Amino acid sequence: MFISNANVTERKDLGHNIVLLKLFSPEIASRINPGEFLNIKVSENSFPLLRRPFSVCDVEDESIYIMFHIAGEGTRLIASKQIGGALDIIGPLGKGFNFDDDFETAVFIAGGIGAAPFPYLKKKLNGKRIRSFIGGRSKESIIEYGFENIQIATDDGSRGFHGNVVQLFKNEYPNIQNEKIKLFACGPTPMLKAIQEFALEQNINCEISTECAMACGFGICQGCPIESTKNENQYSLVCKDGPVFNAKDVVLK
Amino acid sequence: MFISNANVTERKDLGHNIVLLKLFSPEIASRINPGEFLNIKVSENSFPLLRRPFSVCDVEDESIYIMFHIAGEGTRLIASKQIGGALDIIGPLGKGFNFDDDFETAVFIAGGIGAAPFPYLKKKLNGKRIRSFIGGRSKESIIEYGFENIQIATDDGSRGFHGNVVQLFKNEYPNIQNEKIKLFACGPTPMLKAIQEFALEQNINCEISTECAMACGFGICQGCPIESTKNENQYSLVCKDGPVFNAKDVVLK
Amino acid sequence: MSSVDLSVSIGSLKLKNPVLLASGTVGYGNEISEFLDLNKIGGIVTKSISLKPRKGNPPQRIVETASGMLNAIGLANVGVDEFLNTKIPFLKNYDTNLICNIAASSVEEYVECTRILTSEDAIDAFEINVSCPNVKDGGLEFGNNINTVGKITSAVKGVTQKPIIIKLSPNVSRISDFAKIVKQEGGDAVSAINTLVGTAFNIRTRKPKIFNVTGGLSGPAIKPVALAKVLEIKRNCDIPIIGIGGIMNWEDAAEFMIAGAAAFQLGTVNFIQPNAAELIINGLSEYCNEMNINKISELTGSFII
Amino acid sequence: MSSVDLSVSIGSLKLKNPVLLASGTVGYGNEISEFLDLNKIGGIVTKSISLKPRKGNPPQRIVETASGMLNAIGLANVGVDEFLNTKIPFLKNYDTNLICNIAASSVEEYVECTRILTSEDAIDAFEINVSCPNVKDGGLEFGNNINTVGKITSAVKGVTQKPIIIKLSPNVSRISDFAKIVKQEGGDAVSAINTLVGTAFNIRTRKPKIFNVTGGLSGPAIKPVALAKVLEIKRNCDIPIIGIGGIMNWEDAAEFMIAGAAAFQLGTVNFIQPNAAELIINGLSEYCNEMNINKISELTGSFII
Ligand SMILES: Cc1cc2nc3c(=O)[nH]c(=O)nc-3n(C[C@H](O)[C@H](O)[C@H](O)COP(=O)(O)OP(=O)(O)OC[C@H]3O[C@@H](n4cnc5c(N)ncnc54)[C@H](O)[C@@H]3O)c2cc1C
Ligand SMILES: Cc1cc2nc3c(=O)[nH]c(=O)nc-3n(C[C@H](O)[C@H](O)[C@H](O)COP(=O)(O)OP(=O)(O)OC[C@H]3O[C@@H](n4cnc5c(N)ncnc54)[C@H](O)[C@@H]3O)c2cc1C
Ligand SMILES: Cc1cc2nc3c(=O)[nH]c(=O)nc-3n(C[C@H](O)[C@H](O)[C@H](O)COP(=O)(O)O)c2cc1C
Ligand SMILES: Cc1cc2nc3c(=O)[nH]c(=O)nc-3n(C[C@H](O)[C@H](O)[C@H](O)COP(=O)(O)O)c2cc1C
Ligand code: FES
Ligand code: FES
Repeated sequence: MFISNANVTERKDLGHNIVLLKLFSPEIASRINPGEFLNIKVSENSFPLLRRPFSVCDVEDESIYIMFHIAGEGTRLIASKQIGGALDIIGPLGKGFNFDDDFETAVFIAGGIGAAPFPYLKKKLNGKRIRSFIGGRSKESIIEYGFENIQIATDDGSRGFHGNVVQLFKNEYPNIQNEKIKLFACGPTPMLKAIQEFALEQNINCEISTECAMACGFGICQGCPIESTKNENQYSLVCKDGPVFNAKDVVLK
Repeated sequence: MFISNANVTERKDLGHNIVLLKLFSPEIASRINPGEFLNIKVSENSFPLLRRPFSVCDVEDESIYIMFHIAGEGTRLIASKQIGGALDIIGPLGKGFNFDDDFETAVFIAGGIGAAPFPYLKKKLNGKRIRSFIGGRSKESIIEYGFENIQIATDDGSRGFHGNVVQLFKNEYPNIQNEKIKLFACGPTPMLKAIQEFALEQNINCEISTECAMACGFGICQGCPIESTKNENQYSLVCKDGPVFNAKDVVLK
Repeated sequence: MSSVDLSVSIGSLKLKNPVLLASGTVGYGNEISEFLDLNKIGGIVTKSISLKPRKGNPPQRIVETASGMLNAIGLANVGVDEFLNTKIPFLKNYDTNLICNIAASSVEEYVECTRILTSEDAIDAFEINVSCPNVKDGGLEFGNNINTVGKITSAVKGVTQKPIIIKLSPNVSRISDFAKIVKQEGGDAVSAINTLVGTAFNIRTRKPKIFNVTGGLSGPAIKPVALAKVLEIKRNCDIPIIGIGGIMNWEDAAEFMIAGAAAFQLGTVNFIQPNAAELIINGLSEYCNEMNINKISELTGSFII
Repeated sequence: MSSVDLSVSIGSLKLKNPVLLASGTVGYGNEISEFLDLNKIGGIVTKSISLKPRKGNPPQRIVETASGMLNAIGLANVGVDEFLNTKIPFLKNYDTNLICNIAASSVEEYVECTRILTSEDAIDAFEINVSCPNVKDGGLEFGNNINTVGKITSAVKGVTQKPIIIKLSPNVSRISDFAKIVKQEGGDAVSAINTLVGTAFNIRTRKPKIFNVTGGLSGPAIKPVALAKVLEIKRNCDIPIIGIGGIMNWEDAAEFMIAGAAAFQLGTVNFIQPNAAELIINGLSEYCNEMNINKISELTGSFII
């Protein structure tokens, strides 16, 4: 874990309030893994007080990328950073995706800004077959950046499958279940819950990247508990034991 | 009094952390007088919480100027405004200089950023003779912008008279006391106190622009009391009864 | 947009909407009327009035803190007589409720102030500021002593028919015990909260930044504390609550109503956004529409725990 | 730069400098040691330990507020046994003072915890967290009852020779009365303050934002209140004070020492700037140099009022 004063070297507006920033941080770039995250100070004063967590979206040489949705004051402040400006970031944080196990096809399931961690995961999976299922409220909330082999679902039917992305995946599952698949899911909790349920039922190897409110991001505040199936007397911590968990290991609420 | 969303249309760096901003605000520009002030919201969130007061530095058509020194977080945030950005300002506020009375020579006495209100005052005095005495800690803190007929004093002697600006004025006073003069002073309180003392002693017509911590800037918080010589049972308010007072009317501490 | 019924009641006091301007943060209404149409708001609470005029504390009276401010104005005010003669006439021009806030340094002074002011028809209710030093009790605040708060309540109730609102101090262990005594002694409502005691030092001079050494903390910094106090009263005592503390926008105001406030007051925000009251009224109407709330009073205490 | 003597004493406890890390904001030290050399700080106060492990509250446990945060962790901790077996060995690696913070739900439990832990040599002192619900008293906090605080102090003093620091709750009218009882019952120091009670609601769901309904407010928002509490204790009681509340930088720390603190603790800032302790030590040394202060302890209570 490092505190890194990272320069913004590139910014891309992906439209619909989604921003991609490239940050120069050799210490972090050389150590971070897909699914791990950064905790970013958004202001030089005490408002907003807390850092904001973001998945690493991609890594290129000595730089890392974050992709984020402007949700409130914190992300608005980060989005206002100009090239040449610096961000105070802490990373690498948490436990990311485990992609060493035995599978042929990686199935990405992303809801909304849950798309963020996949470009880097895809890069690290070199060689494996990838199938991407991307969901969003409407066609505007579909982020295709860095995916491949894409199928799309929108709640309002404005693009692709009319319905949610888990339903779309369930529909397609019969066609791919003979491939040795592993699911990687990131998105809103109800989506994760649905995919978790299906994966456990069908006995599919599945990892989910969870989210919750955080104060510290590295295990000192106990602010980010998640019910563990392995030890009912103790919560796991999203920031330290996660954010990525095997679907078997946690209870989503 | 107006709440005006004023666009920044010009900015000039006067060096040594002094910034000049031109703000488009027809409502305020058409009504404000020299010595009156504006109260500016520096951030869109609650930190810093309070507005920051600034003298009107100049007026040009539908625009007003402010000149300020980057002193802390609030002024740093205002200084970071780019052209095209907007500032939420309230004005015109307070009572400014009275220059209708009978005098031939306006003597400006400015300490440090106390230079701010003089460009506009000078403009309004058209025709009158002006003598400017400008003081600062060192040559870097001398702001000549918008003055004329200048004499300079620096505490460290790096430029002009070696000593404070009030001393310089006192030295020069014998040469100009036969002119019908009125003093206009703005600067740190110790300077104002010194000039007030001299003016009362010599019976010179003198106005001072005072400063103090403010919450509202328009008379509702009672946060800005100043001892009045006219009514010992009640404080005057710097924001409403001032910031400019006749030297006879207030007690400086 | 369907129209929402914004009116609320604080006991027998009917307000056209729940937005009040807090004592000490709008003087006697004249300056802020340049920014805000006073006809549109539920009411205005005057700067604390005492029997005799008070000069207040020497400067420095205020200092900014993180998302808040400290003030030690020292109850500077014009006194009962000048209030009646020069301030009331202005306030009479507006169609809004007038709540007169009273400060005193003895129970007798509270009673005397109320007795004099109650005959003024323009005054609709009294808010009693008990966060004042009790001269008879060595300067300890009335507001921290439960018996004294009870005594003040019954004593002022004895000299007026108008609603009595006791403005509670937050600097106590269990504020709901104070609300209970107010109710028991016949008080009509409580306001919560007044400012928290705080201080700040200049680390170069080692002197307090404000002349009075300590001051009252207000603004967004105290909102979570104020909300918890409102909630505590609501859960423990059946008395109308006026919520105060750090409200900056309509979302904050809605939070206070959900936590239990029948109405609320805007304080520090008036210094920063003097037209906040109108923005908040509009924001709350839209929110009620969106949430299918027909009467804003349904929001009061509607928390789901 | 001439060297400043940064060491301070809290009764018989000697610290190499006045910077402590606050309970519950650094766990048991291991994670933060990646950012901060624990050998450089005055000491570390552990997360509150209870006799048995506690799971703590379900999420959501924290929410951000204006310049502050609310937490309701629910005293999640590993319990005395695991603390001794797995946490102490790590902490022994460092040359810094170890203060063990104890939480309990009865006086007997405080005593039992202290009794067990006192035999561990690595522990230099105890900090007693009295902001815990008293199960025998219907869940009201120990910290709000002056007699109970006195009882806890004398009871734990009875089972250990090590310094006892009572961590006071700020949610009381006169915190100095609590400091007095601590002194009277033989306590060695007080820590002030623990968090202020606060809450926040989601205005769409109308549910509290944190599962536990209320939480503890910390961070810069509470600094003025914490400073006023430290000052109040200093002016009314002769007992060493450890100042806590909203310290973000060395300037804040200096303010606490001037107001009366012999040492101070960093809480919320650790989440945001985990190396803050070192920055603050450096800042304070420079400040002392500039101000011609040879021993930092001269700052304590050096206010000019
Ligand atoms: C491990 C982790 C990785 C994340 N990765 C990304 C990412 O790659 N890209 C991205 O855009 N976002 C990501 N997020 C979410 C991101 O941290 C929040 O959107 C951000 O903190 C919002 O800050 P804000 O100040 O703009 O909004 P706020 O004003 O704080 O909140 C705006 C809205 O967002 C909600 N919100 C705030 N924080 C969170 C949170 N932690 N989880 C869910 N909802 C929240 C609030 O309830 C509110 O409704 C991640 C969160 C976590 C915990
Ligand atoms: C009526 C009036 C007119 C003013 N006109 C101008 C002007 O034209 N140009 C200009 O540069 N400044 C002017 N000032 C001062 C200006 O308001 C402060 O410099 C500014 O508020 C500092 O804000 P900050 O957040 O940058 O600094 P802060 O972080 O708030 O403070 C930084 C330092 O400045 C000091 N300071 C803060 N506010 C004041 C104040 N009101 N008076 C004196 N010292 C203060 C603080 O004590 C601190 O030492 C004026 C003040 C008043 C009351
Ligand atoms: C400058 C100032 C002066 C105040 N004067 C009074 C007063 O005279 N009487 C009173 O009851 N409350 C007074 N208050 C307290 C406010 O009415 C209110 O209770 C408090 O500020 C909290 O609300 P806020 O956070 O919205 O400001 C004052 C507050 C401020 C900031
Ligand atoms: C997440 C969190 C957990 C805390 N846990 C404890 C605890 O277990 N025991 C305790 O005595 N204080 C606890 N505290 C209180 C802090 O030690 C400290 O008193 C308080 O946060 C004020 O300091 P700050 O403003 O610097 O954070 C906790 C604070 C936070 C923010
Ligand atoms: S966010 Fe602090 S422990 Fe997880
Ligand atoms: S600053 Fe509020 S009355 Fe002057």
